[in-house]
Amino acid sequence: MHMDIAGSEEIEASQQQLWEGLNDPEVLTRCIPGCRKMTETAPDTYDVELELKVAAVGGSFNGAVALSDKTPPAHCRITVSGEGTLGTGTGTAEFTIVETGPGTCRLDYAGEGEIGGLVAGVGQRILKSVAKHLTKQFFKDLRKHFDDTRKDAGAT
Amino acid sequence: MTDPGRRFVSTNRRVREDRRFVAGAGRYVADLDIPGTLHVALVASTAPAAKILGIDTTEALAMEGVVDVLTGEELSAGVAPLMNGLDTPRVRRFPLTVGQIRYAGEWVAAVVATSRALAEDAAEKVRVRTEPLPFVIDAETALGPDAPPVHPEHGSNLLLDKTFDWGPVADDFAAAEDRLSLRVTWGRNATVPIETFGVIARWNPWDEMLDVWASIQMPKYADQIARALKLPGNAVRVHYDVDVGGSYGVKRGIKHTVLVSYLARKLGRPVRLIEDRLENMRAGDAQGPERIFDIDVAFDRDGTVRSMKMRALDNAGAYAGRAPFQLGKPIGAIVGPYRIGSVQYRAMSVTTNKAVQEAVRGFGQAPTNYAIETMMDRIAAHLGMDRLELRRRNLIRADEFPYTIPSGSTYDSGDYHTVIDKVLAHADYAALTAERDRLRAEGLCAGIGIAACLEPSGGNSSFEPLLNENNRTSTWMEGSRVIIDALGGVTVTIHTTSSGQGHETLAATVVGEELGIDPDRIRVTRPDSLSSLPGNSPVGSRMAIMLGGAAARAARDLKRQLVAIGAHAMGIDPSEASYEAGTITAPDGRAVGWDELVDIGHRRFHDLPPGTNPGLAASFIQQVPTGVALPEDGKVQMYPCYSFEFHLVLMAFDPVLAKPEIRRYVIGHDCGTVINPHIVRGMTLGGIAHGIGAALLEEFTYDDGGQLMTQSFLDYLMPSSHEVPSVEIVHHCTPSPLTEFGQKGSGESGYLGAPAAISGAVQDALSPWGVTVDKLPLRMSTISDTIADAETAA
Amino acid sequence: MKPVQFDYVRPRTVEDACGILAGDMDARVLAGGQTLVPMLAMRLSRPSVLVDITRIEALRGITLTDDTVEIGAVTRQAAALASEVIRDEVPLLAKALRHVGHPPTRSRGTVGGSVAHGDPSAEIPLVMTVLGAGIVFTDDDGEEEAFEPADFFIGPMLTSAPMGGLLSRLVFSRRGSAPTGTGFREIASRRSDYAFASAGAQVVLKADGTCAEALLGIGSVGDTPVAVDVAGLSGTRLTDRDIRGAVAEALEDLETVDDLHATARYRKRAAARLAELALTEARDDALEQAG
Amino acid sequence: MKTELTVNGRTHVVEIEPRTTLLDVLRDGLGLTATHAGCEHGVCGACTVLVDGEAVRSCLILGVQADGLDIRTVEGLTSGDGTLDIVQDAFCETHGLQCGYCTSGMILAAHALLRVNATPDEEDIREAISGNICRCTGYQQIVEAIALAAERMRTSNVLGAGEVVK
Repeated sequence: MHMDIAGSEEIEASQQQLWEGLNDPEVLTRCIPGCRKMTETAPDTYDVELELKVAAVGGSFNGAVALSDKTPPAHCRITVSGEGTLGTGTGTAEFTIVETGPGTCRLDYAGEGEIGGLVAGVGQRILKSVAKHLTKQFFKDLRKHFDDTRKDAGAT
Repeated sequence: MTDPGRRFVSTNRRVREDRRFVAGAGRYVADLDIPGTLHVALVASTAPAAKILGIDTTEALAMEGVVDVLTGEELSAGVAPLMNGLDTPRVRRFPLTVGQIRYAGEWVAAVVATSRALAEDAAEKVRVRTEPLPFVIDAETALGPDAPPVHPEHGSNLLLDKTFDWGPVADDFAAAEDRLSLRVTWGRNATVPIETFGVIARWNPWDEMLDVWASIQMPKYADQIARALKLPGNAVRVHYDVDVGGSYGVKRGIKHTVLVSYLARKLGRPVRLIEDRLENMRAGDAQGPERIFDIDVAFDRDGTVRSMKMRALDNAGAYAGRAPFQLGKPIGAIVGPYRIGSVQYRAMSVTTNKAVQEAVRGFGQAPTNYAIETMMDRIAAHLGMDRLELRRRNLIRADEFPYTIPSGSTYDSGDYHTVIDKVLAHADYAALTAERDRLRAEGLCAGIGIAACLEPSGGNSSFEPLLNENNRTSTWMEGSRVIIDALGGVTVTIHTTSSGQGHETLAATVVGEELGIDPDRIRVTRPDSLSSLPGNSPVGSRMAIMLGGAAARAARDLKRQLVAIGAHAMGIDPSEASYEAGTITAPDGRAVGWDELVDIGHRRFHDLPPGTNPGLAASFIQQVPTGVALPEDGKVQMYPCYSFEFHLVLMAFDPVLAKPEIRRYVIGHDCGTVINPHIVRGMTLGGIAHGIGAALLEEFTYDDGGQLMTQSFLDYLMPSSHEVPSVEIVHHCTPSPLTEFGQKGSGESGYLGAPAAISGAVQDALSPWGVTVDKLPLRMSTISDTIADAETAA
Repeated sequence: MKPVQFDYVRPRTVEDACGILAGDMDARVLAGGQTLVPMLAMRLSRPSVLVDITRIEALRGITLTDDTVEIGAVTRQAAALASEVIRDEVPLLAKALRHVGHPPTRSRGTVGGSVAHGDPSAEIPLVMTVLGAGIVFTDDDGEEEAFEPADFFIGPMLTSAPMGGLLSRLVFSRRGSAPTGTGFREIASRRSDYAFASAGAQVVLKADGTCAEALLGIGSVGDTPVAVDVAGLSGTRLTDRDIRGAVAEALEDLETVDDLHATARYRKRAAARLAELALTEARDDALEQAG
Repeated sequence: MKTELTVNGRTHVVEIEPRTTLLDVLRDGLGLTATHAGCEHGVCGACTVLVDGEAVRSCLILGVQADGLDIRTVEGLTSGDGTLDIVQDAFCETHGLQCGYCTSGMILAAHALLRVNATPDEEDIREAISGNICRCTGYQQIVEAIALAAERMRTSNVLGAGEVVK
């Protein structure tokens, strides 16, 4: 099942901070919904383990994430592929970070994915919205990360 | 409808099988409890096309209860490829994928464990490493020069492309006053029985015997298993005393059977595979025809149809199997009930990355009937003629039978005009039309659909040599045996499984009729395949004709023996003796009764007439009545008998919500002599329900990513009691001159015309907007969007 | 189709149930099971433990207070459908319940379970949305938290249910003495399928026969059921023309989704048609009461 | 998990894995194979049984949930001596079945209806079986069977269905 995902998010972080965050496996592990572990297997290439949970639906997912076409600190492409108990997923997305003010920037993203297997065949009714929800969750956690970083910086 | 000369045939007797089913005492394959049985769960591919790089079974093998994990690599080394009907030797198919995945859901590995749940647990842990390959889903795309090859070894995606020219097509087109073209599309639906396919296999190494219990409806089943497993034919024993929870064509299961049989031999334990619904939907290899029809038709302005060119492009899915033959059977009724003088027919089967097709009720006839009937409606619309009048003008007349159609089949009998007149009278056609117009005036979309269709019956296999010259199969027989035991009880045997068609009732009725004894006193059994006479299973609406014929003829032979014994006992010539209800009577009134006849037959051999075999047993193997000829010049006698049905439907719906509702459904049905009215009625009503599903609801839909979107009953929509209306059946009987009682087939009735009729009603409802929807199923949103577009355009 | 292994507990009190839920992120509530068990069978749901709440007496039953009707979460849909209290006091719910699944699923399915799953095409969440009914959660300390439908349903099968809390009851306002008409319509391929679009409406009439209040909600067309503003109908006589105009205006920006069975634009037109039909039904119902 | 199941009036204490559905417990645990698996996800109705007199899908109840409930299957309609109850007999009379696979569920759905409605009209009957998919009959002969059973219950002095089921 094909899915397009695109949007823009305002983030309270500088372009450089956001770039670093998006390239930091620790940050990503915290923000990718259900991410248990990211292991670097080569430069800009990671194995990921996810435990996805959306309401009553849940499943594990093992995959690979690769970053490419990097133009720091503004642009990169991310490719994901893997499979798990719910089925398979592959996708690719382009990120562009635009500075919109002092300490704020905008992340434009656009990508597409393909879902296969069980969940494509029995869950298509809710799949698109779930993807939207997970994306929202990701940005919520990313914002929280920068909020926390700021608070930590303020405290010290 | 009872023939005065008949005591049991055509009478409204109960169906004997029903007793055990209402008591929950049917014996389905999943009900069998064979000690020590292991359970299989399948590992399904998620990609529509991929190269298999490796399969890691280590983790799965270490799990609780797991006995084995089988891959295609191992299996294909031990078994022969599955039967391939077409002449495409490089399109090879094994139960488990070998090397390359060809559709999403395809079986990659089989996990064997002590319970189904544990097998499923382990199936999740089988790791399949793959490299994606390009894939193709759409039949027309698959024909393109750049299409990814589904079977690279085969060279193209075309499995079959045969053009037949029957009669002076070019001349008729040149001479015709008018012509038109149309395209209609039949969506991929199937019969989807409520029981999935299931099979249990047990190997006994000391007897060297493979026992198989399966939910099966498959000609040459035992032969195919033996061949694939490289076993002698007499080492495979298929148990026919298994009840089958519905089939209507699709319960073929060779791949399932070869898989579990291999495992049973390998593991030395009985092994069973009962598909779960997900396995059944995505890889049961039981999806039906998916067909694009392109038609050019030539006709005169008075409505006379002169000639038709039809191209049928069928999407066979990932492997060939027998399913492409479904392009062949319709050749036997390619002009429907009409006098069309010449036909060009191009049959094309293309392979794609979808699940494999299987036979579905009618074996390709329902889609073809839908195309022909839509064509007739279009001609009428084009000429501004009444649709009924157009049909009447072209229908074969009662005095023209037997009638040979351009493709070589001779229709046995019929009286189409009378059936239609009876239906129109019953329905009060004028009132029905007025009702449609009243509904339209209320602001609803309303339409009347009609369909005049044939049900070719008495299935043989003529389409096989017609589409594949290397296949010299000419026909299919069916056997039955009748014995009278030493206590005078009568037992009839059936040598195949049944899936709801009431064959036990059929056999008992005709034997009872022949012998003049109460059918309820006759026992009907199903021996295993090694104890059976040759037969070909209930396909192609053939059992009333073939099993009915075999059982009746065997009983007649027994009756002849009884007459000979009785005559001999009375010292008269058998020609002087008469038989009535088991008693032989001489012209002078002397009689020998049943008990006496049985006693002589079983014990008093010294009283037997010379040359008579002791034991009171008779067998008969029924040949298809129209014979054994192979095709010549692309022409062949397809099925022997032709039943007729005429559907008349009134539908209405809100133009925005567009939920088509059936307001009235009348069908005229003529299948010759009816042997059991309950059964024939049930077949017709059930077939219509099935046709409603095909027309409005059911489709195996794949998305652009090659994924099957309808893997569950939440998305594959079968009609419920709300969607199927009460149907009025108008009977007519034109006996077949070719069969024992004048019977024809009825197992596919209803389904063969309902989709055409329902589509016709919807198109009539759309006619005020001047638009049509030419693809089944007719989805509500498509109908509504089409109307909305037409209104916007206006 | 066998579920993964899990444990099963059947607590007798809300406190016990909440305790288990709070202590295990992978614990799931099992009520009627008519939605959850299929997900278990397909292994879409993989809980560590199922907490069967159907034998907690405190969660069962229909209670009438001075101004509310409270429905315990594990009250069976069939029981709610048979309830005279619901028929008299929350007539829109009574109408909608007839469309929930079919008899064998209503006999097991619970009213609360349907709400907790937040299926956008489910009838009960739509009624809650139209009427602004309350969704009450209880935690292991017995603390209660109430949600408005608009805040509770956030996406398909996604809700704001608090972690470790248990949906304990639904709270509906009792209808007043003024003529109160209701209408419920939905459209699907088969009568009991997930609807392509659904509409619930309620209108209250003044003594002079004009509209005092009109409520409308649309379900099945997007991520959640939505309440639609048709306040403009207040003061009108609810003529066909009034209704058509109000619906057209209210649904102009309605967002609808595409899926396998129906296009987004079909859903949008169908929603409008059903909204008109539901409002018309509600008006006629109210007028009949008014005599 | 130890569970007390009362099926057709007999109480069984059985050890059930929590993940096992009532359907599988009946068939595999108790050998009651009249209840059939069709879809195992709650749509087709083939596995319908009566729980406390109401039709429910046994694939949508876990065996452990059925603890203490009163479960009836088709095996419980008669004593197994070859006599049929009124509903079963009516299905035979009208040939309200073909392959027999959905039949157990249909008959129990009919019982659930007739227990609460002695005079169902066609719409009532169609609603009562709307959750049971039959692929063979097109439903008409089933509707006729249930109407016939209702009529026979009303007009005969044989026990009503609700009483027969015990």
